[in-house]
Amino acid sequence: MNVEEIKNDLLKHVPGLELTVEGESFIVPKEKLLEAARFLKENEKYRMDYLSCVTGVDYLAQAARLGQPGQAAVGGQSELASGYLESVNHLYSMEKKHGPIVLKVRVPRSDPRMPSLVPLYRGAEYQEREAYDLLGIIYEGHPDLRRILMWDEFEGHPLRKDYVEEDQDIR
Amino acid sequence: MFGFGVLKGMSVTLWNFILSYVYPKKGITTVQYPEQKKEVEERFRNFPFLVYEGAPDNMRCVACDICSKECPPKCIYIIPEKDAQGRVQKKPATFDIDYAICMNCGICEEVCPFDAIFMDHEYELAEYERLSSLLYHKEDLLKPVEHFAKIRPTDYGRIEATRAAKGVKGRAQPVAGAPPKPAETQQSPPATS
Amino acid sequence: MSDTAVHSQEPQLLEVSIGPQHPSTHGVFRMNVVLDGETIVKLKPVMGYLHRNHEQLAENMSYLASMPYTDRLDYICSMTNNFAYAMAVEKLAGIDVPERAQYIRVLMAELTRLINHTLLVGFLLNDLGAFFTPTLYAFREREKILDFFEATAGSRMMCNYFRFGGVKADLPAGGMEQVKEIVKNYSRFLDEFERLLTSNEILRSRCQNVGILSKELAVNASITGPILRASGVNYDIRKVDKYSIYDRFEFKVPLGKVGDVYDRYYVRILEMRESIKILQQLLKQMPEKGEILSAKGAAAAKSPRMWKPPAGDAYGRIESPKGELGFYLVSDGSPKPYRYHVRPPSFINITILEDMCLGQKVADAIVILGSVDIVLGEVDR
Amino acid sequence: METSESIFVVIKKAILGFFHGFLPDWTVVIISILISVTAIVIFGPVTMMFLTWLERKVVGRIQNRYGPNRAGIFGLLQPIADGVKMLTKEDIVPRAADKVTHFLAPVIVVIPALLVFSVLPFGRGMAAVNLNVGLLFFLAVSTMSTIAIFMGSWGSRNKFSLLGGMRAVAQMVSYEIPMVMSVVPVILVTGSLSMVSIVEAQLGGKWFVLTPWGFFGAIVFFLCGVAEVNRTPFDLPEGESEIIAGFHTEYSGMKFALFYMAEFMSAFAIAGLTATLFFGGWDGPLLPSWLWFLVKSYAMIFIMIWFRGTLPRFRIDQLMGFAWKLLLPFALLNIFVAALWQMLPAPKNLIVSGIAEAVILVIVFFASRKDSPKKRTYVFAD
Repeated sequence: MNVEEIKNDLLKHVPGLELTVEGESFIVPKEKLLEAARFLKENEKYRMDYLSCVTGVDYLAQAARLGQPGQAAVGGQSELASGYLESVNHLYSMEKKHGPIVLKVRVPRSDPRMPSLVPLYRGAEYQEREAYDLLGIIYEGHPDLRRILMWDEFEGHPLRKDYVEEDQDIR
Repeated sequence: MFGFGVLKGMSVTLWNFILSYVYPKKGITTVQYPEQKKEVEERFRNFPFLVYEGAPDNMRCVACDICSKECPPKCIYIIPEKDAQGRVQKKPATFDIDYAICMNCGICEEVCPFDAIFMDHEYELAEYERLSSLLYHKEDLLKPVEHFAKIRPTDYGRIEATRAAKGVKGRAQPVAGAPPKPAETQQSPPATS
Repeated sequence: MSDTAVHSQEPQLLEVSIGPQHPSTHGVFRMNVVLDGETIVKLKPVMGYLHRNHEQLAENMSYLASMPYTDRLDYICSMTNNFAYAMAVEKLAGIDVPERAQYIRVLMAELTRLINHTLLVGFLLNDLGAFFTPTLYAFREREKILDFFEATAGSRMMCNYFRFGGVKADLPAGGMEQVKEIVKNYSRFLDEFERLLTSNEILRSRCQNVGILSKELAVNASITGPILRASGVNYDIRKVDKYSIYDRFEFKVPLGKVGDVYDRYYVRILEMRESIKILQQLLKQMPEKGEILSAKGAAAAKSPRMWKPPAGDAYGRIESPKGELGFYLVSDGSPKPYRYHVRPPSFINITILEDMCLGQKVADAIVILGSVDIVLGEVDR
Repeated sequence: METSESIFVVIKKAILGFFHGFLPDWTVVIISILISVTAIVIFGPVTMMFLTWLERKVVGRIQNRYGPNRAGIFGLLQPIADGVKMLTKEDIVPRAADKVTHFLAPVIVVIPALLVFSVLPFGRGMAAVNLNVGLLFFLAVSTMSTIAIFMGSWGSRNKFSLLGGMRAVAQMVSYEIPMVMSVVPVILVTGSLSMVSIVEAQLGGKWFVLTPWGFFGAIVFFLCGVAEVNRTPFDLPEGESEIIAGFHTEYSGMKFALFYMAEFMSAFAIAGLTATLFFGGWDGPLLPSWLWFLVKSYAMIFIMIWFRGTLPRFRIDQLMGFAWKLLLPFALLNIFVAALWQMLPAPKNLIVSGIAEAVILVIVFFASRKDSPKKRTYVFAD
């Protein structure tokens, strides 16, 4: 199960998928995330039935300067040039005991909406809530998207790279 | 039948009950703390201290600030000493550790290139004041190298061997010339007072 | 209760907030429970009371400086937390681990598994209403392992022992004898523990067929660890990934059939017995002498602020006693991780708490929560 | 021997004789009553204090530790230290609580716990009142604490208290029935409700516990008693791992101490009653009678503490099932066995009732098989 093989299968079975491969991970457009994940979950060959880790990463524009692997994709999607939020999903298979397949989705920081994986994987429920809480990624289709670790009245998303701590000036 | 499992469990507790009277060595596991104390292991680490050789003046620390920067919770605060001309000396004027923040990770000890800071065995540090009493200054932190040799003989032997191999003897000797004298004069007033 | 409620024919629901100050929520966890009599009709977990933004702290300091902080995630199993983090960083930077260090790592990880499972069984019995006896027996045995940790790592709970590319220090003189003694006596203790608990009818009737978690839901909800295996899914990362040197040991993965609290309890007991088997083999195989920190790792440990792993990302995961503990790291080539994410097992394992508790009694909800095995340091981070 | 046997009786007689010299007869009667009352009022709390110490000590030893050992020798002054702490603690009343009920509950709960001591025969001629319906009085009065517990739980206006109170009422009412039923054989055999005559029927080592019906009756009665006084494994009303402290969640300081006191005094009363009904009360060789009574009672207490040190708690439905499905049928059938024992001549009755008891055990065993937990097997995968 190598990267090339997965790429070919994904392109074959998910029509209209624009796929970028970066190292071991696949960057899919947000519209096709659910489809790609469903294919990987239900296909007999992959059976990626276990969503291990869901998280987000905040790439500011200048972060790309430091030789970020994300640079290549930014060139393709112009709205991501001024920084983007990335959701990283690690899929494994409990049935076939293989993995991981890493699906990444990139959305602009100004409009961080992407589909939720909860309809496919219950396990994403709290992790997506956490990513929403700390990074501000809005997962559409999540049944209960509320803050989970911070209190409800909290403003801002602490893991964003431009988040300013309230007491930053105090040493 | 309902009850045999319960009786089996009760036999275990009864056994422990009896054992605690007839063979307390095995049957009692608690330590009567203030009177008895469990010996700490040699590698036990709790709160850092500074090492000096001979006199407290002759400390190994050169105020390089590495430990302060590596310290994960940032509880070390160092200001190097300056001589009359305002040149930075290889000696801390202020060396504070906030024990209230320190989390005993021991990273300061690992990163120190001058073997000047080590983790202590001290663990009875109850204080009434949270902020002021647990802020340890240089004077409170300084302990002779013999103390280190006493609490951690193995580490002491190893470190002294590497130091000898490197040819370091005590604190890095100040360059001959002007610097030592102002440093001494500066140090003397607190010593006499 | 208002007067209208008293006279209405509707079933009267009682809304109770269990926690955050409650004796058996294992920390500051809160469950908002709606009760019909004593039966649970709704349960919403609330967490975050212990949140300290561990991830952001880690993103603002060197890689090594996060190591002591990982101790504080799941404060019962600091060794396995260190293990997972070290694995992730080694994957990121491509550091090899010397042979003897691998053995020491597995030794520590399996001892930690013993600690965690023993303690969990003790706490579970506390939740069931036993007056601390199993807990204190568990503590009694745990002390012996903690003594060994203290002798080796310098600290009993917050070990901070693993380094990238090895471990901090070799076993102390007499350390091997200490472990051999622990391993020799542990199965005897487990026998005693089981005599006290396993056949107890109250425990059985309290635990059997309570909080059943189906295989399908368990897989779908990303449940890992003993809970997953109690539901009958054969998935143990030690077997699947064969990380470190786990492929050198003979051990089995115990699986439950029903997936209730009792299975979760007993699978843990069986796992402890398997851990003892691993430890016995390990003590035989372990090389007498050897490097414990690779050269690359030593450089990272000596001046953490200067050490820069190459840019890229890595996900390292291990089978921690509570489930899959993973660290997702993104490096931008600077000495600080660009992104540092923990995949905490106990946080994700409580996703299905409500599904397991619905229709059960209040007392069962406590027991189910206890059997899921959460540590709030890890849930809230 | 003789003096130690009746030392308390002699002391009382001496005091009464002293007053008889110069006071009219009716005052002497009042003084006689007062002496008994004082003795019980002192005995109750002192027992409770000693029991708290004993429980902590025994549970401590079970758990491989010393238990209290700082205050005084063997920590014997620990209860006094606790008492001082309790007395000086702030008395907190929730703002929304029903103040009167909240205040009255701990006061009322102590009364039945003290009253039941009046009918217990502590030794030969040492029952404060030899009521001819002593047993009935005991059972009736001890039930009253249910009301106080429910008052406390309702008056606190706390949901956990309410749950605890509901549990307490359900549990205490249910366990009352098998408890009374398990006592019926004793009444049947002795033909008396008076505690003193029940003990007298067992004099000379003919303890009821040594008969087939008495053995099982004692077990049923003791288990019901443990449930009546809310002790492990039946301590649901105050199950601390589920509902914090149950009915006394909102009580602090001395009010809490009163609940605590009532619980321990009732525990002792139940232990004493078990000893009286089935273990021959104060009957026994060599030692003075009151000492025998105490030894037997404390043996019962030890079993209670031992339970506490070992067992987890039942769930509410299992608790009810245990009472209604297991204990009650068992107690009812036990009456039948006791009747057999009473009707048949001496050597035959032991065999017949023994067989009857064995048959009942088998029936109950098979009947409860469906409910009882099963052994499980586990798969070991590679």
